[in-house]
Amino acid sequence: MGIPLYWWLAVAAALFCLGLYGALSRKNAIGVLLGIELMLNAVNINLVVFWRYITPQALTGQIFAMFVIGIAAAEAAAGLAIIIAAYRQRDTVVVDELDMMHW
Amino acid sequence: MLSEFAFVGVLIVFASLLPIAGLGFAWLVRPKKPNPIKKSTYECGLETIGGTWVQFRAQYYIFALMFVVFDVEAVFLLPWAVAYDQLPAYALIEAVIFIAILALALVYAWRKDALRWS
Amino acid sequence: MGFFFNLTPFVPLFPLLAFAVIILFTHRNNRLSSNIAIGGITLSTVIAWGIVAATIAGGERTRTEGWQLSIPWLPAGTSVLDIGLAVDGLSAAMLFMVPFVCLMIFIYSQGYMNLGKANQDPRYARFFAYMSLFAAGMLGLVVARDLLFAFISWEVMGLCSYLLIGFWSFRNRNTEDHIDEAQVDRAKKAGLKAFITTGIGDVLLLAGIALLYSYTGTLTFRELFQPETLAALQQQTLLGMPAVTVIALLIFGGAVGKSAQFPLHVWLPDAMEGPTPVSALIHAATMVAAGVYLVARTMPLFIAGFDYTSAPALYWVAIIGAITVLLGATIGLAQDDIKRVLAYSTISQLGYRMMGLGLGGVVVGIVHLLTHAFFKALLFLGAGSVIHGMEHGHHAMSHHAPGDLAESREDESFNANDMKQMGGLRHRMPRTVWPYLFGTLALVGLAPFAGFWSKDEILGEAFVGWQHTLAIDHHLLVWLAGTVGVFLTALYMGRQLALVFWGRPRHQAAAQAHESPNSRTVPLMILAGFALVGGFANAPFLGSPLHHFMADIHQASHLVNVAATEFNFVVAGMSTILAVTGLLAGWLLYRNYQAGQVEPFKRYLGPVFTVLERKYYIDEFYQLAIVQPVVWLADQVFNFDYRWVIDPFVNLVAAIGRWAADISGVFDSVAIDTFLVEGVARAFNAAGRWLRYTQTGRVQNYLLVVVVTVLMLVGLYLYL
Amino acid sequence: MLTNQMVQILVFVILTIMTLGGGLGVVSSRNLFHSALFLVLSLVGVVGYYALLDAGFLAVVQLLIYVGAIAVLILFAIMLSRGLMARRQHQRNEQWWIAALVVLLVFVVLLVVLGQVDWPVADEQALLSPNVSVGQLGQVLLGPYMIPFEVISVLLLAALVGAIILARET
Repeated sequence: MGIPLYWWLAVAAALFCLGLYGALSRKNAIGVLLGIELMLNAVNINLVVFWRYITPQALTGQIFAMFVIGIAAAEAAAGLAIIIAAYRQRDTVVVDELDMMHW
Repeated sequence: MLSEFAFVGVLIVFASLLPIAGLGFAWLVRPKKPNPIKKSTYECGLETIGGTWVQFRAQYYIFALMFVVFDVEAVFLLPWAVAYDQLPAYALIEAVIFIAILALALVYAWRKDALRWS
Repeated sequence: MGFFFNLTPFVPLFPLLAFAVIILFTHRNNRLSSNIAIGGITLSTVIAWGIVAATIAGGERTRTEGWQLSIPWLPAGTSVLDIGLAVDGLSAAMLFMVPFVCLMIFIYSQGYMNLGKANQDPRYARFFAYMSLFAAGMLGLVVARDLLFAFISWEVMGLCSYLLIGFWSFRNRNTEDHIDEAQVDRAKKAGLKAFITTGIGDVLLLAGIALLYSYTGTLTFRELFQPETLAALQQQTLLGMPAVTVIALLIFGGAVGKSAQFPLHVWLPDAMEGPTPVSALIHAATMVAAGVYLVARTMPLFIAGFDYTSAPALYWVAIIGAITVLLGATIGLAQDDIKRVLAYSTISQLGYRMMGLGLGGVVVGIVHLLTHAFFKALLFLGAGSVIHGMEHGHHAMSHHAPGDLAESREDESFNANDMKQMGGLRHRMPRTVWPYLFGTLALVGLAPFAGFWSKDEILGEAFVGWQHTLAIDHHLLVWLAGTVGVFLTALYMGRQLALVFWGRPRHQAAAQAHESPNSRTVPLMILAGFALVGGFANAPFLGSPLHHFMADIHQASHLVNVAATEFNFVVAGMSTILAVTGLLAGWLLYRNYQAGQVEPFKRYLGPVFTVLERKYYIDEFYQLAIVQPVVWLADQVFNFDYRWVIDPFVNLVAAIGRWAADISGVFDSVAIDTFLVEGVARAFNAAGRWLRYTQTGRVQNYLLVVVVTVLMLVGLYLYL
Repeated sequence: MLTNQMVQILVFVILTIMTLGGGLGVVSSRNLFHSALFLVLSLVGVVGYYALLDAGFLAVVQLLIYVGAIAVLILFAIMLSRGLMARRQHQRNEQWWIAALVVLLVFVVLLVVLGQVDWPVADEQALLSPNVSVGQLGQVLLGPYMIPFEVISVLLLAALVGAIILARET
């Protein structure tokens, strides 16, 4: 393999941090969800990279990545439904205003 | 391995370059004399009403949701279908259970009239 | 006939029910209440006489073993205290007298308490309730199978005596305008005096019962009087004496209280403060008879192992009896109150009974109790009749006063009980005087009246006993005391008759007194009949029937001399001569007594008379020797408690405590409340106020915290 | 002539520019709709990664599900919430700068930590031939991973039911 493992990990880390930043800083709930999708992809990259570089004979990494993608789909579906419901109820998707647990 | 995807990469490059080249050429040769009628959305004369960013109906979302679910189902069933002749008999039962559970989802959506296009 | 035995529980139960019904339901209806009381005692009388008849018919076995009923009552540890009823010859003899005399007194009371008249007693119904309870107590004692039930009945009587003697402490002065505050006060004190004085005896009795139970484990008379039980009791030693003697003396202590023997006799004369029927009831049928009956009932305990020096229980009974005979009779000489004379007479006659018992003669004691009950009830009811007559006379006098005695109209010194204000009443009250005379003759003991037989039996027994030994022992003592007592009795009764019924009226009330109605005179006449013939029940020439009837009961213990006393002409003749002499002397001396004169006894006896008049200063002595020291001690205790030590100490402790509490309170409010409690609360409140800003409700804040925390954990993991 | 390795690196760099650039666009775009489009770009870059990592099936799955389905879902959701796209409002909340600092710190820490770890990389021989067919995946998926496979279906059922309940206009 021509590309060092570290590069992959660094890229995945960068993507994860971008997603994390999005989840932490976006005002819009859907924006937060987008950040989470990025983080999930970063994780998936890691899973596949570790499969490719460390245990190429075992399929665990790819299977896990598949499950993650499936779960991400369910998460996106449910999360977006929640956001839509919250928007209907409160007329906003600004996370700061969705503070029903507020003191 | 990479060479197998090289064709895809070349295709993507060409598929991207062709419209860019066409649009760029048109951009170079077009006259630049805008007027209100020319800038209207529909030059046939119909006035647009309201903003362009209209709100979609939630039903679209439901359809997209159904699509996502069955997309995932298809993705998970594909390995099973490919490996079907190498798999033991019980794998069929597993797959049937898998399909049956998601069929339940379909039945539920149906019962809730989520599939009706109104 | 035997089925009457099964009705025995109803004998005390009917008066008890009458009491309950009157108190609970009918006390607003006076006539109904008194009728219920009379009905209750009538039913009791009927059943009791049925029982008596059944006992007579049942023969010797019934009289000795009788009839028994036992009810488990109190579980006491491993054993169960039973209470029960029993009837034997002794009970039957009492059952003949007690309910009947009570019935007579009840009937008399209905008139005496002025039923349906304007001056009817305001607590009329209550009076009959108490009387019923009193009768129930006495009847319960008579049919008691064991000391426990006997003691319960005994105490019921004690309560009733208190309630009835003090009955007029609540007297309504609006209706009884001549009753002054002092009399109300005397009634209160008399009730208390009776209760406390007899209570002293009751404590001794209770101690005796407790001792008996601890030694034998039973209180049933029959089991107690088994020869082996008595023998076992003799073996035990207590206070240097056989236990049985100590127990007997303790029981006798109870009897001394109830039967007004010296030195606890002081309550009985004061008991005159109660209504006259109460006096009759106490003196004849119930209270004072109870003590005598109890001693007779427990006689085997007295006789067991009798000895002058080591086990002198019986001896003491005789001595106390002798002292009481002389004491009562001599004081009786100097009293002016008609009822007080009778009261001291009762004390004296009670002494006779105790003397009889002290000779081991159950029968003679009880026979005298029975005869005395009839004629003393008769005398008291007669006295009540006289007093009522006097009060009526006083009433009439103040309403339409004749001229020459008008100055005494507002006479504050009028006392309806004072014999010295009476005189010549035989003309005013012709139907009272004859029964009264019968009663007097019976009391004095002239043949053929009841008292003659019963009294001479005692004297005869003593004389015969003395003849056997010719020693200076209690037989001689009893005979001498009894014989002197006969003379004294005759003397004071002669004085009383002369003062009340002979001579001329010494007060206008006496001059205007009039006869009591039939409701009072008929019971008098019935009782007079008994006073006349009652003695024949045990007359020696008829074979002493009562003697056999009762003596059988203690045959089982083989301790009592069951031989009937022979009629002794020496004794009888001597006492008859003395009685006639005394009666005549009293009558002659007082026949022409005038108001304001120094009375004859006082002329002849001088200072001795004063001593007698003041009742040997016994009350004063008690006042000085017991009451005042007790009061002084109580004062000192009070002072110790309230003024000097306890209370000041308590107050000091309290002050210290309060001071400490103040400090503590300040500490509490400042240090604890403000700093600790409120401080903690404030701290948490402030912390909460500040920390709540961390609870923004914003997911992203939380997520940031999570990230930072994970970062810190990673840092910890890597560099520590 | 370009060696195989140089081509790989070149493709990697291009894909990295796509992925990270797309990611940056996702988190920094003021328009949410544009953010979603940037996400698609980033996800396509990831598809390239999978291809580069010889995980062809995963690349297809990523394309189908993420780009084809989830991104569309997100776009629909964005368009459902009226007016969100039109307003060029601030898309950052007030804690964005703290978040930026922290995330930067996380990134540095990750780089340092990942650099320090001695990764047990497989030997050259094994790395050269990671022949994984879809059939093999199917065998594993319905063999050892049978239970998660079925559970995924239950999860999807639950997500669908919940989403329908939440999103349906009442």
